Amino acid sequence: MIELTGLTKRFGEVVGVDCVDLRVEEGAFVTLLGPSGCGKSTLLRMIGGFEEPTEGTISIDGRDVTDLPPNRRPVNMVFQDYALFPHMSVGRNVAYGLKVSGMARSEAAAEARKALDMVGLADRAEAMPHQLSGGQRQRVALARAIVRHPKVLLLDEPLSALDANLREQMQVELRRLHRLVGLTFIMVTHDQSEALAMSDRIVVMRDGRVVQQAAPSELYDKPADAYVAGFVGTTSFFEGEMTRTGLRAFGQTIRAPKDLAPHGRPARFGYRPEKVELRQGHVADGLTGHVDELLYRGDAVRVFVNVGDGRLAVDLQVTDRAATDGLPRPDEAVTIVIPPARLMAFGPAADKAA
Amino acid sequence: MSLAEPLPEARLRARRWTAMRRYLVLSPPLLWTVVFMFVPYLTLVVYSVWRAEFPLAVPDFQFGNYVTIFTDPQYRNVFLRTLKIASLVSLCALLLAFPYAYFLVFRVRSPGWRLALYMAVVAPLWVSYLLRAYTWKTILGTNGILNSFLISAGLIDEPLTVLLYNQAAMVLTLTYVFIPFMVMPIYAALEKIPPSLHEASADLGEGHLSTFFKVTLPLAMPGVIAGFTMTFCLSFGDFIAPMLVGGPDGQMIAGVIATQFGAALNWPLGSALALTMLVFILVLISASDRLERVGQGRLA
Amino acid sequence: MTIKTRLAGGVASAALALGAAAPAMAEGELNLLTWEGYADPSFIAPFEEATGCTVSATYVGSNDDFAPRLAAGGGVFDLVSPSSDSTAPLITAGFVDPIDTSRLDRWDELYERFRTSEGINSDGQVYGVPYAWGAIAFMYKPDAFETPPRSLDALMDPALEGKVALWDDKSAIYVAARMNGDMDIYNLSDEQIAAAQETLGEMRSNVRKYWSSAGELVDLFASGEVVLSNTWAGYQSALLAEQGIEVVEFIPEENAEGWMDSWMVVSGTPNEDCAYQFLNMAISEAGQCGVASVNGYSVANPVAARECMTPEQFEALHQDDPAYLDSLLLWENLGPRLGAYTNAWNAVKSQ
Amino acid sequence: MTVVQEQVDIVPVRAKGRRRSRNGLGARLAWGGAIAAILAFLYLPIAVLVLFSFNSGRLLSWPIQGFTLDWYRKLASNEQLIEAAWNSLYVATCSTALTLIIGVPAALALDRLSFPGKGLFRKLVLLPIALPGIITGISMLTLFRLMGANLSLTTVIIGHATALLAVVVTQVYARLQRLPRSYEEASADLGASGLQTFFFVTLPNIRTAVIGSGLLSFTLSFDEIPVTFFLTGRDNTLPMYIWSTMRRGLTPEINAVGALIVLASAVLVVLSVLLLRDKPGGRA
Repeated sequence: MIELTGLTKRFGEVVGVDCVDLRVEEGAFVTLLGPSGCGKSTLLRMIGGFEEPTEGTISIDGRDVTDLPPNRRPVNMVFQDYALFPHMSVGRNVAYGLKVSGMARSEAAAEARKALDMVGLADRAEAMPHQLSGGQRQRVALARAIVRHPKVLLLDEPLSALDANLREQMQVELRRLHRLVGLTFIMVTHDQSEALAMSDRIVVMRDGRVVQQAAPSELYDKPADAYVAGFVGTTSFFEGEMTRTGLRAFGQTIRAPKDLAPHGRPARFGYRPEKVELRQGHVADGLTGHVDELLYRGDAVRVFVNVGDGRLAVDLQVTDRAATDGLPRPDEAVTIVIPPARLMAFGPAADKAA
Repeated sequence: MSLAEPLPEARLRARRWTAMRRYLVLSPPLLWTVVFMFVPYLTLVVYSVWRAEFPLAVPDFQFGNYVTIFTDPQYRNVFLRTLKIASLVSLCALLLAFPYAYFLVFRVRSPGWRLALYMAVVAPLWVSYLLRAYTWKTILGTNGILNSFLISAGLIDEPLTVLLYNQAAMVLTLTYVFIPFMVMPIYAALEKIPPSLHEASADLGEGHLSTFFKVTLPLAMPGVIAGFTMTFCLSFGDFIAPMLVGGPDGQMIAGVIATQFGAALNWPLGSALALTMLVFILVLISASDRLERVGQGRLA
Repeated sequence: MTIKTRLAGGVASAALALGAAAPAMAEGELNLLTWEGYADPSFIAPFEEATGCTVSATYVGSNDDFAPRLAAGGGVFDLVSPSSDSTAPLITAGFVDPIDTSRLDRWDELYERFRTSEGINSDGQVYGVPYAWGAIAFMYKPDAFETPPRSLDALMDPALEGKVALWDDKSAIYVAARMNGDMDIYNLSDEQIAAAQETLGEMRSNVRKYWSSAGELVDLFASGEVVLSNTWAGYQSALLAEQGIEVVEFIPEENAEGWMDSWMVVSGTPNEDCAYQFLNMAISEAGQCGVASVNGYSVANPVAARECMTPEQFEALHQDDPAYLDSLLLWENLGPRLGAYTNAWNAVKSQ
Repeated sequence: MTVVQEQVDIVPVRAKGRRRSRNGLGARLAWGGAIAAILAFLYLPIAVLVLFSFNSGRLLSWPIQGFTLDWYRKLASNEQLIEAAWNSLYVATCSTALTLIIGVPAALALDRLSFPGKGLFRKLVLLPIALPGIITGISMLTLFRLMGANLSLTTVIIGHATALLAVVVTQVYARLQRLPRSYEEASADLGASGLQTFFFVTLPNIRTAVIGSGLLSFTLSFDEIPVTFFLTGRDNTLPMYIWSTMRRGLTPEINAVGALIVLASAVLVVLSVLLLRDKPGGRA
């Protein structure tokens, strides 16, 4: 188990990581998610020992490792650029961590082979890193990190250097490996779909602070604030006010849970575009407007609807050819029907959102 | 956790160890630099305000040596002459090096040839400086190789005596010796110019000459400045070529400094001269660095 | 010592950066700071063989080189051979040790006027062992002159543009002063020095090169660069004769300077025994006739000279006529005026 | 001040296929002539040096009188010269070792560490590149004089190491800047100590820069005069010996030494070009 307490990193005047408390359970796959510059990489590098915290402590399995150098922490890292040693063969790269800790050469080589086997590269042990493809290098980096059986594996944007197809394949691979070795994984990414797909738990960061930590589904369905809602998945925002009859927006009233937001005060609301219905013409208990634009995306179509002075989005699943024919046309009057359970509220309207 | 709270002993020790290892890497070069560079410059400063008194110098604090340097016309003469010669050397080297580097970058298409021609200019650096300077003495002498060749070819009847033991011979020799330092940075600068710029310029209907003056030359300026500065500094501080091929009007500032540390046995004056030279060169370098950076900004 | 052990030692010491890195010197290694010819193998090699002391030499081009080389730091040289006008500063500075003349077998044979000369005696102690003497004459190439030059005025002859060489030494001031008619060359006033400086400036278009070593002058003559110069009488002309180049030495109408060199022992030399063996050799037949035949200089021990010279040589070198030396302007210690002279000479070179 | 830094790094690798010159034969001939003239300027003196080392006469004038190996024979029996050559070898070896021992950590510190006074440290270390050797020479002379240290080959070695430190620092520093830090971090992450990381990961990756700057520093030290001039005691290095011989007159023997040095330099140049060609995989 990893425990971060009050972890803070300041670079001169700039605060990189701001008083972060975090617990990561053993065997979990945790993702630090956030846009670039949010402090997630700094946090990861502090856990790895590459940055010295200004304040706070890091402990692993109850042991304080805050001031230990990287080589004395039970933690290994997969670097963004993989950092494979260019002058060593794949086999020697993987065996490196064993060699420097004094393991006999033959034993280390055997261990390395086992690790390479685990990532499906047993036959490339003699190859030099520059002879490998991007995906293969990534696997070598993984093998090199897990061969030492660390308590925690840190992954710094491990998939960002790969192209789209390979990335999905490696997502599966990483999940499989996580199950196989049973280690704690902490991954850093700015790609929300990657985070949603892979993690047991996601920690969303912003400006050096943790905004929300939750399981992917919880995060998606109940984002803590507009920032999370905007960053994880797509959210269509609008402004409105809770009244006794429901949620009032654009001069129209729709049904909403009574306790969604404080009554009588303008607030920000939103919904996931794929979780609502779009009906033709005017329908009661919905927000009626006119179709503005359609974006075709193959598996779905995003429809933008002008409602009052706002603009809302709805995603329509395209299940077969016929459905394409039934799509609304620009300027057609339509109504967005939002199931009350799908409505999200984000505090006062003054709060600026992402 | 607030900073005021004392850290546990073990953590303090770990922190100290990390810091110590850092200083372990740093201390040998730092110590060396302080002892053998900083302190010597300091002793030079100290000597420069001391007073020369046989056998060497006595502690004193006065600026007499500097006053001498700036009032006695002999030092001004030497300084101006050194300035003149170093400028001429840099100019000559530039006039030779620029076309050469330009040719390598824009005219030679085979990488093999380019490497060979580049090495051809750099390689003489590996041959003894002294011998390269000395050879000119044997070539330029009254009955030297050039004169005897010209006579045997029937081009002249009497040996030319204007070839050796004068400032022209010094400029020639120093140009020869330091030209690689001019070619290297100019080559590097030209090398960095994207070919697309030339093509763009050609597409815009610019002729060769105007492309050269509007595109190539401005972009090569950082290299030219770096090379000019290097060549200038090297020839400015030379005291060997004047002794080998210079005539009675060949004394340069470094030669005067050497004399003060030698025959004249006036270390304080020599130190003051050396420091004056040091300051001049530092000013020159920082000015050239600034110019270079301005030039590089253009490519960005 | 083999290069291997040397390198090994060197690398180890390099790692330590400081400490005594240089390989230890063999006992009895004499390092001379002296004039060209004074460590000629013709008489040094037999000495090395006989005594086991090895000799190496660093050459000076001017008397002004001795004090600076000794001032730069100790432990380098064992013996030096300055001229008698330049010895006083070395003695006052403590750069040289008194000589124990009782260890010199043939001390008493040296010319008395040398033994008792001011240059090597101080506070009742002897600091130098007189070795050789001579004149700073002039020499010219006879085929370049219709009428042989007799006076220093030839240095200014417009026909000799770029054909004259001059010794890079304060001696140039002495020459110019004599040209100006100031014959008290060792006691020149500031005005006279300034006038000499001016004369040298006017002469400059005639000067091809200020020579700073015997060999350089020989080369300047041999390669036809110059036809007239001052010279260490006897030495360069002989070297040129060896190359088959004829030159004629002469004492100008304005007279010439005279000089006397003596060997001095550098303070704190670790090789004192070898140094005394060298001194004994220097004033014996080996050293005396050695320097006489290599350099063509007159020597300080007439007894030894008579033993080993032909009568002709003995006479040609004025060994029977030390009064000849009196006719020359024997170099004198300039004392506090030295700075004015060297500064003037440096100013000429800087012009 | 980019000069030395670029020296070894530049292996010209201009993109293939520049467009063919649009000028005619005339321009090509003019270019060819100009380049040939510059090359002649660069190499005629060296050719003269080598040619006249075989000249049977003493006089250095055209045409050469005849062929002889006498000067080489004389060289082989010139004990002082051989001693001086060994001294130079000793000095160059030690000072190169020192520049590497001091210079590589200095480059590491400049690239990887931050510490107070770093700016001044950088300026000081790099200064001797542009500074005339005479200033380095006399400033150290004044130091040794004040310390009362006797001048010897040791002081020469220290002087050379100081003057040439910048050569190693600039080249190694330039290489370090191109070396991703993640290599070292990965190594530490995998349990390697600082020294293990340096020897197993950092050093192999900056190897060519270290060897290259070492070679350069060796050559420059072997050839050094201004610093040696002021710092040497009773021992002569080869350039100092040649210098004093030269000052005492021209001798074809010097041409023979020169020819040998040219030969040795040629071997070194070829070696360095061959050795320093980056092998595939040298860069990630």
